[in-house]
Amino acid sequence: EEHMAYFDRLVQDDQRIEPRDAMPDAYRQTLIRQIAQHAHSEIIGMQPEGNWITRAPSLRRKAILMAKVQDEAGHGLYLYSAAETLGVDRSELLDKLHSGRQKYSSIFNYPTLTWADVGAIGWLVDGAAIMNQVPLCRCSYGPYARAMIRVCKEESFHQRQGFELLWTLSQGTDAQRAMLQDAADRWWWPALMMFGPPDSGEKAKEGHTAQSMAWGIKRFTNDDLRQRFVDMTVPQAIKLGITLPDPDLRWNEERGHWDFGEIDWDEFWRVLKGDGPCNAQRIATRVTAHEEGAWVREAAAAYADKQAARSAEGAVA
Amino acid sequence: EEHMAYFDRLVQDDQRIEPRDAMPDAYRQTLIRQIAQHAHSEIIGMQPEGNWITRAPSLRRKAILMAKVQDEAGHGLYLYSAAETLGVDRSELLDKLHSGRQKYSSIFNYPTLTWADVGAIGWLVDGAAIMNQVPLCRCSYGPYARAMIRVCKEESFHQRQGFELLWTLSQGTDAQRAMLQDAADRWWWPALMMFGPPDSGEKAKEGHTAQSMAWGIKRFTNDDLRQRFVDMTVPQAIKLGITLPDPDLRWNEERGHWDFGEIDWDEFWRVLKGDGPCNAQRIATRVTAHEEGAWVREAAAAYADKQAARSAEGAVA
Amino acid sequence: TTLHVRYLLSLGDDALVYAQRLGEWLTHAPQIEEDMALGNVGLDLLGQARSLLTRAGEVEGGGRDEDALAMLRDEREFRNVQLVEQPRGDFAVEMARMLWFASYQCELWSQLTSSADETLAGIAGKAVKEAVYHRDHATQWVLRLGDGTEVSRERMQAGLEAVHPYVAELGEDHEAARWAAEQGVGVLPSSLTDAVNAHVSAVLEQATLTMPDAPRWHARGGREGVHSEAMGYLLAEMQHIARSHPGATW
Amino acid sequence: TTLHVRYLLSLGDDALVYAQRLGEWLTHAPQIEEDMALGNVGLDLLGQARSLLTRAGEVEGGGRDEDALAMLRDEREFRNVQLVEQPRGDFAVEMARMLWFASYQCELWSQLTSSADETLAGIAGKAVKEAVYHRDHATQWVLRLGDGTEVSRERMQAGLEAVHPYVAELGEDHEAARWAAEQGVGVLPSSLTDAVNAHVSAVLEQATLTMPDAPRWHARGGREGVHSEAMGYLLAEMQHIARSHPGATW
Repeated sequence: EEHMAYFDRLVQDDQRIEPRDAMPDAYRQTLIRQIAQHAHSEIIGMQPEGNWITRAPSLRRKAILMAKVQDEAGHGLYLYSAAETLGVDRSELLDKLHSGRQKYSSIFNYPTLTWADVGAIGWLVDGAAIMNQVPLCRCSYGPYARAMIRVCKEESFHQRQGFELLWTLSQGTDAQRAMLQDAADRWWWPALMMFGPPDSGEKAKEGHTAQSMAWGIKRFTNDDLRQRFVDMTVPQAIKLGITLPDPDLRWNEERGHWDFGEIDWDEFWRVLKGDGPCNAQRIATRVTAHEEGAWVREAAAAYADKQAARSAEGAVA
Repeated sequence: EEHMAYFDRLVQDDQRIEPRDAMPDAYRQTLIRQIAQHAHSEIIGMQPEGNWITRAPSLRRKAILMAKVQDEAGHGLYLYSAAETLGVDRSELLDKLHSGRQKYSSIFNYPTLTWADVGAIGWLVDGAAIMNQVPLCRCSYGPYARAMIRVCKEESFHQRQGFELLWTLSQGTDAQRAMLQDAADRWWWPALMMFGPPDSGEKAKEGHTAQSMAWGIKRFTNDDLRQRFVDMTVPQAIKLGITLPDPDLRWNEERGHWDFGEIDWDEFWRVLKGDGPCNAQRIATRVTAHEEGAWVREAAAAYADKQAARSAEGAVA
Repeated sequence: TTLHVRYLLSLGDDALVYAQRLGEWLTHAPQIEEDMALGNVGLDLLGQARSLLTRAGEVEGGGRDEDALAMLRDEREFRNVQLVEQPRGDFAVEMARMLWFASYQCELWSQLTSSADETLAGIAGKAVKEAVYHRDHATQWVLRLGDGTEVSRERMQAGLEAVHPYVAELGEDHEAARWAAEQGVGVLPSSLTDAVNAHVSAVLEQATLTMPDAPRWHARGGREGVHSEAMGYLLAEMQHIARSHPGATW
Repeated sequence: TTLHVRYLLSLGDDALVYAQRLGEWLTHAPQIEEDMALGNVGLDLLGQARSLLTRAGEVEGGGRDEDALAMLRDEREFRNVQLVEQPRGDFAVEMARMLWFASYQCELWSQLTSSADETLAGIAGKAVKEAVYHRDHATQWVLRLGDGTEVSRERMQAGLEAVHPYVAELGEDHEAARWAAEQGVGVLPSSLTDAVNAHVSAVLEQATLTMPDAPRWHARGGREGVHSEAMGYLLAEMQHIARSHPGATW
């Protein structure tokens, strides 16, 4: 009781909850699920971009891309560590990913078809991710908030690199400009779906948004964040000299925002439930790497045990 | 005794020995070894060229190459069948290939590095093979002689296609002409080695040549065949506008033949004994295909047994 | 690109890309006879592809020949179904793919022998005989593997499951096909589906195999140039030499 | 190409091609930490390659930059050893390759810090620290795998056997290296071999592994552009997009 009062006060005062603090079980479970899903998204998100490492058209771009994919592995690791402070462990979370009991961002179920997709992921997908994640830097759970600060810093760097890649294409040959336009056409709507289904207006009572906001995990509704993203991104598209695949996209002077068209939520649910172009492939690649690596992890554990036994012997002797 | 007299008479009269005829065991073993080695060469020889099927630079050339590699599989099959008339079976011979107890032509232990190598194999390797094989169409063993007639017909077609491929390169860009010259530089000497070590003059008493000639298996010495090959090929090289990598190559008016330089027999023996660039790879590829296909062959056998049992039942009922 | 050209490309790219995958089998088949047989099927498809791409170039009228279309188009311009571009699996997966693809081609080509595009009708007349042979070859193997050993039955069933999510795309009425069907040039893919399924079902039954359940996901988009991630690697290999020597003749 | 350029290309191509192979590991490593570590080694090598190819282009004086050299050269112009171009094996094979290659690079770069080519000396100064880290990483894993479980010891030993025929080529005194050593620009590869072998032997002993016997066959010819058949496929993948857009900037 007393503990919970302390928790409520911390949340109310916008202070951080730390691992040693008592917290409601539902809060803990919500965070575990959210942080794990976030970590999984980093790990699975390595695949669509990793697909282009061996084919990057210049060595500079190859280096940037390798570094980016590597950063994502790093983000995954911080986030699994943050989740571990809540009393789960990484291998348990990976098992849930591998068996489909925990999800990752559905955006990574789309294939990367051209080099421009690498840029589009940086620009749109990382752009949307940052929009979602910046508020999480002030999340009520301390380890998650701190992980997010580091992640956001690197992701905004990636986002700028993605834009710069596309900018170079926009200044290039006809084929390069066509590639750019095509990538924007394919990634725009999935990027808008990244903010999740509507949760404001009439929809405000459905879903987890209200509870997450009360707990200081979530700060803005999905719809608010989506609008911010559109407002930030449309001028960048104009700068790139491309169109976005939405006939209803127009500046609304009155609202001071960009209006945009209806999102195809059927597609969103379809892909989320497994009927996306790459769902099966992404999990299969991940599971194969994990299973093929089992003997390596076992060897490392056995070696560590031997070493520990040896130094214990040494200490005794 | 009587049987052997019949055998000797057939050989002497340049008639064909047929499978039902008695023959000396050494004759049988020599033929098995030679025909098996020849069959293995067809099968292993599919690999260096097969390496270019997926990368052929035009669809016409891709079709020609696929057809050629397929023909080689066919040649392998005729030759294994010819060997089987001598009382061995194919799976036994394949085992010997896979375990290194029987050899294949050492030329296939060199890698195909460029598209021009596909042409060079047709021109030089098939050219040398034909030179070796045409006399075998009159070999004393009937089934082998008949297989050779068919093989030679197709190989001379391949040889012309190889030359035509190179001719196209010779009329092409600088890069294509350089590719052509490079392929000739790498394949010339290995092609000359295909006729085997010297077996005329002082060397006439070593090796199997004398016995094989007495049996009507071999008609010309290695050295004779090699000279014929050089005499046929040098003018073709001139037509292609390339040089051959032999400073001693020159027309000898007196002999009426092309003189050529010393062959590096150390290299020949080295590659034959396993120290060639692709020996291990060729056998590994072959063994992997065979092992990965075991369950398929077993299924086909099981199905055939079931079908036979069913029709036997049907016949009884 | 007009819809006529796009229709021809959809047919030609199916054949070309599957020929490319079959070409990978040579020297890797389970027995030498099968190196020859898979090579044969690949060669037939390559022949179809060459005629179809040549015809597409003629209709397009821009001077592109079969090689320009095969070697110099980018991934997003290829209009084949994703079935044919999938990486080579084991022999059971290949026979499952071939059974479905050849069954589809049998129905397709037999309809197209009366195409209003006479060149296409001519191609179909030759191709239908080839497709019947391919279907028969795959049928024989599905029977042997399905009704062979326990191991082979399991692998054959797994092969069917692996291929099944890619099958429905063959029956998709994409824009170019709808146009072609209206013009009497082509045929609606969906109109072939029942006959294809009937043949495959009959084979599976005889082979003591089970038709896979409707897949959770199925491939789509190939006809609009949206491919799986395997496609880029296939094209890299297929086009590298040709792209490395711009303007050269081979 | 002058011998100076050829020497720089031999160093740069080793780094580039190995970086390319290591790039294939990302998303396939046995644990996420290892995705990062292999990515790191790959990135270091890619950085070395970029500097070395840029320098080679400068010395050549024909206006070729790192990308022209990486993306537009044909197979026969690449001068890397065959060790680095071999297809990705299992993790033990990779650690065996990395142990030998990084041990070689440690000796190489520490010598080249005093190269008469000052740009090369500068590259070496940075690279030697990287190579020490790579060698250490591989060493740690060879110890863990060698002295880990029975399975891992067997696989590690098999990895060493698989890689061993490609090792001797690192110590081959090819023409460009002989020239470079005479000029004080480079170092004779054979002069590094003892130190490389000493390090590797010490690691293997501690890891309870056995140094493979002298191989029946060993790779040769990479420095003269004679590669194994795996190289063409690696280049097809690496160069395809760049080759598909002649003259484009990325």
